[in-house]
Amino acid sequence: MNTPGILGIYPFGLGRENWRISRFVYYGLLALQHRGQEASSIITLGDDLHVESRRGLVEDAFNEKALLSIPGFIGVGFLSSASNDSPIVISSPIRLVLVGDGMPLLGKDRQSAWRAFAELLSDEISRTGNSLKAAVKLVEEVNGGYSFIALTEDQEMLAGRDKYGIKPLEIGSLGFDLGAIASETSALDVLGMDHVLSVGRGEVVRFDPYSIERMRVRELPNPAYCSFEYVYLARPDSILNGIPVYSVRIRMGEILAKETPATADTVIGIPETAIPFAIGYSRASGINVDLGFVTTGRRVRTAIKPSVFERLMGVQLKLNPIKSAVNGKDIILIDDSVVRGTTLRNTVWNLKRRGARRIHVRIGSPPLKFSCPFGVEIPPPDELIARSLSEEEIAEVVGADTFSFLSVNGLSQALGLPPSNLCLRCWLGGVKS
Amino acid sequence: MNTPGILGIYPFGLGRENWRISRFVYYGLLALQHRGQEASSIITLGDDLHVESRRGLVEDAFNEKALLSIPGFIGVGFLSSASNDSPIVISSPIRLVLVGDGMPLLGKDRQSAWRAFAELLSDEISRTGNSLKAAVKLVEEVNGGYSFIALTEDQEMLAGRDKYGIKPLEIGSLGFDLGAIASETSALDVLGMDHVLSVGRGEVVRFDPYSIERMRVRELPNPAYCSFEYVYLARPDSILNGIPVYSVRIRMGEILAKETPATADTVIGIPETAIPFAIGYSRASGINVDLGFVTTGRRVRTAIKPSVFERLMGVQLKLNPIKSAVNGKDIILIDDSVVRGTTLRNTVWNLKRRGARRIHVRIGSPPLKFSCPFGVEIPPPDELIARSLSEEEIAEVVGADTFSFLSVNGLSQALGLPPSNLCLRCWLGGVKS
Amino acid sequence: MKIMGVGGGAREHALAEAIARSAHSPEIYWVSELRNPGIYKIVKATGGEYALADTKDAGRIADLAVKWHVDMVVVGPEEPNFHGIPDEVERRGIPCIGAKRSLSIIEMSKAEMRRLQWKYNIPGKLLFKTYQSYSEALRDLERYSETLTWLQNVALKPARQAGGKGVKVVEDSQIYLHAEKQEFKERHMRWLEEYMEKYSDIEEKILVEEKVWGPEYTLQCFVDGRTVVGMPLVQDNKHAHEFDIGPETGGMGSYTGRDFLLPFITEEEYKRSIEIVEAMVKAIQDVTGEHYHGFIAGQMMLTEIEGPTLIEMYSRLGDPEGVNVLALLKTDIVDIFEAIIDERLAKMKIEFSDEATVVKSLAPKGYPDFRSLAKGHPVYVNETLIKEKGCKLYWGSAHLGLDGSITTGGSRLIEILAIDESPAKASQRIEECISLNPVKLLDGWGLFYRSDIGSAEMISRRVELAERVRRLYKYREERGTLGKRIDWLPKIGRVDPVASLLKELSFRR
Amino acid sequence: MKIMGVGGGAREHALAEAIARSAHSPEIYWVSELRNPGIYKIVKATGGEYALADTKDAGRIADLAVKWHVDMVVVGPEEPNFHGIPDEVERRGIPCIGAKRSLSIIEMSKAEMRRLQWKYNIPGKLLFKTYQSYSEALRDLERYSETLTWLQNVALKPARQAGGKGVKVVEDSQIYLHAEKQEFKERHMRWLEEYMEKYSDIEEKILVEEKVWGPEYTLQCFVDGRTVVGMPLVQDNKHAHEFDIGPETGGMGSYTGRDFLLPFITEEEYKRSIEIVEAMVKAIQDVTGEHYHGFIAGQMMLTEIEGPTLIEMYSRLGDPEGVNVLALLKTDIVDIFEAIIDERLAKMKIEFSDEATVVKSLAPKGYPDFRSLAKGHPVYVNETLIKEKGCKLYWGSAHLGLDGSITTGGSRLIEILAIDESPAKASQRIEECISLNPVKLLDGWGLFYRSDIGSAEMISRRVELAERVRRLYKYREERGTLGKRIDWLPKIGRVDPVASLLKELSFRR
Repeated sequence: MNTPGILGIYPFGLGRENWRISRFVYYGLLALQHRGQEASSIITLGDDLHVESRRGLVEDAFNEKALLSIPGFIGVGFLSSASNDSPIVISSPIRLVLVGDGMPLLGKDRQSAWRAFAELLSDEISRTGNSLKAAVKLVEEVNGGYSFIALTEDQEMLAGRDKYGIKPLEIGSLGFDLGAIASETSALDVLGMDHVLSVGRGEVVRFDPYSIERMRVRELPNPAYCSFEYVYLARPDSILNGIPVYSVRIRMGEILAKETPATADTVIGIPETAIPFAIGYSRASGINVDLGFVTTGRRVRTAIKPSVFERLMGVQLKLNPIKSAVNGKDIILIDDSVVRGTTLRNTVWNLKRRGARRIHVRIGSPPLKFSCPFGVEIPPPDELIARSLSEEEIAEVVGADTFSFLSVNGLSQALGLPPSNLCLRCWLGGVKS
Repeated sequence: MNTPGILGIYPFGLGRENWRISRFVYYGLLALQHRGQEASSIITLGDDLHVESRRGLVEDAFNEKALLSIPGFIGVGFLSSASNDSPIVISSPIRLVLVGDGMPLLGKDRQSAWRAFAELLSDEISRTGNSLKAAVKLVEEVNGGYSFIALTEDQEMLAGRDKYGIKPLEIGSLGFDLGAIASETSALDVLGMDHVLSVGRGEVVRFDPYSIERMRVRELPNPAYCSFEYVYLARPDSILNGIPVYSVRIRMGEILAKETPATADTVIGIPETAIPFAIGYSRASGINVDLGFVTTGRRVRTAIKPSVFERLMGVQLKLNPIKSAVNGKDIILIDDSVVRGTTLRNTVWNLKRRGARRIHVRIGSPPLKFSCPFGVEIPPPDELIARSLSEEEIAEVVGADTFSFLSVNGLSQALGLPPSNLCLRCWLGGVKS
Repeated sequence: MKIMGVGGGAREHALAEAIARSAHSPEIYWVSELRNPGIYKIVKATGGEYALADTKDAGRIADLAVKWHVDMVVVGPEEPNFHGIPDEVERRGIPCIGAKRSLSIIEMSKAEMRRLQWKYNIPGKLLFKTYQSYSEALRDLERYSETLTWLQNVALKPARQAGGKGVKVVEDSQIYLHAEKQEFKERHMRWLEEYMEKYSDIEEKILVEEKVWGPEYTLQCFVDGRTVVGMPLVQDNKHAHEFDIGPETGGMGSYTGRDFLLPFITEEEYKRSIEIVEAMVKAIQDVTGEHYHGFIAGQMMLTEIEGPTLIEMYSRLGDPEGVNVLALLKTDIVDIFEAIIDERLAKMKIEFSDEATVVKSLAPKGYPDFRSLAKGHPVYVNETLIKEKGCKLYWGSAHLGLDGSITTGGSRLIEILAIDESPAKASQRIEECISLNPVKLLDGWGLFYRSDIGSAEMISRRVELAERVRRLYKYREERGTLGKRIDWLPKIGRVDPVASLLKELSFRR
Repeated sequence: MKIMGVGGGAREHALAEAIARSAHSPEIYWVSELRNPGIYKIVKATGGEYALADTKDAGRIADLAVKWHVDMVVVGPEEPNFHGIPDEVERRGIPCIGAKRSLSIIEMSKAEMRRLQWKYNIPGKLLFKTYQSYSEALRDLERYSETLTWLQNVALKPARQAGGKGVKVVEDSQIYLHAEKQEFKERHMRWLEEYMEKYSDIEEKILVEEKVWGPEYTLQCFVDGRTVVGMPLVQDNKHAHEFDIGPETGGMGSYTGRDFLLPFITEEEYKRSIEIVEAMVKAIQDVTGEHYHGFIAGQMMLTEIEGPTLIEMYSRLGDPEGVNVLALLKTDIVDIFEAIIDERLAKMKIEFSDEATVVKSLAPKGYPDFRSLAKGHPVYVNETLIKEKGCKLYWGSAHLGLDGSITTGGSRLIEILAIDESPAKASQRIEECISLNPVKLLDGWGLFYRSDIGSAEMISRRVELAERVRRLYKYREERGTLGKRIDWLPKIGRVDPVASLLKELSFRR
């Protein structure tokens, strides 16, 4: 599932050119690594623009020490789970480089849509001479679910979000020196920054050497925050749109326990995402929570691996069951979502092999049935098990005793927002455009 | 803390030479990675002996795909947290390669002690012509806390443990083809092997192309299983000496709650080791458990990093607090052990910064006061905070409300073994030799 | 009364001993390929004769029976059955304890056995596929994730019973080791195809069966064509080495518990197991129109899918399992044979003494997969010592030369039996015996055996395993999903592999 | 009555306005370095005079006071205090509202201020160290983990008040970014050393202070040498840009709440804060033997270590904080000045209207760190529009030319004030005003200001922050560990940084 991570860091004031920013970008990207593991880019701007795009995990793609030699005091970072994904570089009329999460509805695929967006931005800046107004105009006119960071030849950094606020974007500050924009607050935390606020929906924030300005589109529709961010995409320590992801996941677990209770000896979450769901379920049901699995090797986000093979590999290395936690027990097994069901079946089988008795599978989100129009790469419908099978049938296939999803109402309740303020397209299909 | 991981894989029967074993060793080592992150070695034996020793994490040191080209069907693996650590290769009278965990009391440092051991083994095999008897004789005569795997020029694999069974060693099997020996069962699990039994204390197991034989020293003292394995060293999914590590850690948490109760809103374990302790504490106290931290980047075991700088770095990347889990709460913060207290202070401070109220620190092990005679590299006594300060003073230094260790009795109770069957030297000092 | 036995292993040694115990005091005649020192002694003691011959040569064997005027023939191993020795002997008018050729197909062709089971819908089935060539099999196995789930974890077997050789279980569930496993599977299937070339009596070469896990046990029975009488359960241990490591052998040792059961098998499971064997006997008789006279055995496993599950069938006693049960048999075996011949087993009371037994095999290094290394070594045995230690010795693959010297035949050389109140005690007794080195190869070549068989440790591990499996199949039972397998494949949807298999089988018919 | 003011910023504009409001209807005279258009207008309206002069030149200023026969002098900014303007004016027999040189040391030397506080053990202290050179400071800061913990997270300041410039806060707690932070610290300290060369009135160049976190607020007071009278609390916003990002400025805007308090400061905290300021006044008077006449302010922070904590002191009103309080002041300021001069403040009732105020500064781009860029731009202002929108304008760093044109001076150009029932409403009013572009630079150069100051969002963030901090210091209070810092260093053992500091200070004396 492609939900890139984007990051921009901008120094101000006396000695701003003294900052070596490359490793700030590196560590910020590390904290967004869960958003993309196939391509990573570090862009720095000082006397010159440096765009370093590499394949693979940030830690593999970049040598943390060698980064010290990349000059530049303004930095932008980008991560994607598509290995051919890279920042968009436009050379005229206005030279700029742009990274984006989600997708403006300007083309068939992310890459071409973002290229079109960046070209429009360059043209519009050239036409109006005001990059802030130009960017706001684009946000006003271009539909989609997206956020972006662009760096222009004039050392201006523009960061903006679509009108509905579908994709997240958060602002941070460090001391008297640095400002930053990132997909998630986890990046700000890891950089030791204070989280300040979210970029508003339909808002563009501009950093230039002497000021920060922000401007919003005139007519704001209701927000439609991506609910999948809270279910799976975001890191649990992140706070998006003022809503802490961890608390939402705890509540999802609690609501799940109320909606579909089960009798069991222990509640186990599939690492890492579903552990807070399990804690929530445990709290609401009074059933013990256990750590059920240990991860081997690198932490790899399995749902965003490109091939089935790699995905399975990730899951298997990720999920070695702790025998003494499951042997002889009735288990409530919680996962964040179900795509093909392959990994879930594998997991259920593994638990039974280690002595688990009954396994009640609970999913912390509604059935995933539709593709995402904004580039979150959900497999085609005929590969979505929830699209073709009922809960009872899925239980049978994965070998579970019972199987239930969270309701859409439960999801909305956990988020503390009405369904009308959420993007629910992957569960319910295209409602708004 | 240097507690190497060792692993041996041995194929039997028809087509045994068809196995390409290198990647089995690689994945087995991945599951022992927590035992050593500075040096890794993959040894394969087929027509020739290949010894590949590299620095760093297994995943960095070896290219998983390139390993396919290393021939050999018998494999041995080794991991250490000392970057200069490597397998011992003896060329005469009997050519052999040996890897060891812990330390035989034959020299000042691990490397020289193991070299002496390997030389004695080579001599003794040459003298007696029987490698099994030779190894048993050594185990009988050489004191220490150790386990080892040796591969001889005759394609014999010897695996043995000291008389007290201080360091662990476990046996596994795969289908009709492979047998294996590993420091922990986690490696067997990840290789898809069935865990069979522990190598007995004072026992040597020999694999040769046509048989497996085992032999034990004649006079067996009481066991003295390393208690630190259960507190910190071993992976929670491992079962050592028939005792599941996870259950022990849960019980430690439960006993801790009984020994030193506290009033709080939530129990948080410092990842990854202390999470089961926290679950146990939560169960016994009825206080909610929360996930308190999210890890950034690679999972790195911080206590085994060589320098203070690297250790702190690891801790910081490991411990980003989840604000919504701690803000406004009284917290019971649990860690497995305390060495210098630096990282704990940093963590307490971070939690307070994110809004934590009272913080009661509980440690799942007794005060760490002494060095390990068997090579577990615990810092010198004047760097051990528990050696110089009382619990009240530590609380003050780390900024905690209260601070308590687990008692030695509690530890023994959690393990289900009397103190006389445990090695407790790091907590109590040298009792037996 | 004259009884002739066929076959020269430890099982046959035990058979000869049991016959010799009979109140009928039969003269015992024997034919085998090597001169088994133990059987030879018994034969000689009863005044019978011992001949060496190809036991697959039905004419030659029948000739001997005729020549010796024997009253009945007892076949020990499977190959004589496959080659119609019982058929030919009976054609010559001599009653035979042994499955006829057409009946023994349930052992000879693992594929036929399984097809029969599916056709008659007999419980304890496994999914399977057969292939005539390795390349054909490969097509199915190399598509990792697009193929049916069960094909990821399989047992690769020769489609025909081939001396217990060539079975590999490949659990390809660690996808990161898939390359190695795949390569290993390929190589093994290529080997299987070649290896099977020497058997001209079957078209299918390779059997791929779904891999299951659980504790194994053998249920051996007497059959008279009408009634199936079960004996005490035995657990055989197929792995060559300690800790259940290493290649599949004919069996490195076995043990019995008390009350016909094993410590990890319940009475209900025994009952289900015997129902399976009965149903299989009925089915094969139904298909062939023949009456089954002799021994039959189900090599069973408790599986999560169906509980008692048939892994393979023997058209004979197991080896070493036969040694365990014959040692406990209290009823006169010759009476039983006569009842089988007369098809009146139903009326007979067959008794076993209620004690535990353990048998351990000693084999020359090289067994099972490198037999040429294991063959031809001179053997020294201190039988007195073994007896003193309360154990009994059964000769296996050994040849008694005319000069009185004994050499190894390449397979399991000797089996040592002990009887006691528990397997652990019996095992311990054998350990004490073996620690005194009563058996040696005089040229210094090594022997190996498994010290763990029957030990308390082993049994508690089996019990634990059985509990895990029982939990799962009981649970299926409760939900009515015993034997059910449901798959869902992206792009394809819901798949029922059982239905697919049945369709394929009916299409084949 | 004639009153002369010194200084030319928005704070002085507000002072002039307050004086002009007086019932005494004073003639107002003024002296500053640039001709402030707002003050100029007021001066002219009262029939006074306006002179341009170096406000650090005590002789020149006193001469003007004498020349104009003024009845009192009121000093606005700090530098005239540092340079002894009040001393000289009073020497000439004219009463002055302004801290004398020796008293203003508590603002001028941040190190002296802190030493005084430690010496008199006044609450709200921070650990600190001073250095005469950057290389000396470096020695302490480069040893990451072997040094005292507090030295990892520090504020680096010029040891002397230097126009609000040169403060950097470096929290070096992400060890993986230590290289960058260390390099940045080094460069900044080198810069500090150079920058401080121009101040000859102080030996110490660099102050390293422990970094604290929490919400900041300013407590401004009138002082008459006997009594300290607190005004409503104001929160200033030092960061140049939106979201509290960017370099430290003199203040980009400020707001007051109701009832003298801020939404995130309790009455008890107010009380403690004023006790701190009183104690500081007492201490400096004690040390100098002088009486403090004028304004004093504590720039405070609520910290986890001690709750209300002194960050710096002002020997004057804050700017823009002065604008907020003067706008609310109901009592005649000239009466207050007279009471200060007569040292009878204790008997006076000083009243402020209970409304919220917000002030926002507009500055030319380039401010604060690149002032040459910010200077010399022609200014257009639509004052009518501002008034229509219910706001008030105060001129800051601007020069009124003889031709009536106005140019920027390089610092904050204009401050806009709104008064309403809550800061959020006042802030919103200013937003509406500014969205109509009432202020422009005629050459197209940009102005910037902070839209977030006083907004509901900002205030709720401050409240949340204050709650977190309050929880921690209250907890220390409960345990009796307010202000306590304990460290433990491997190989060294337990260290009390407070005791070390006290030892160092007494050693110094």
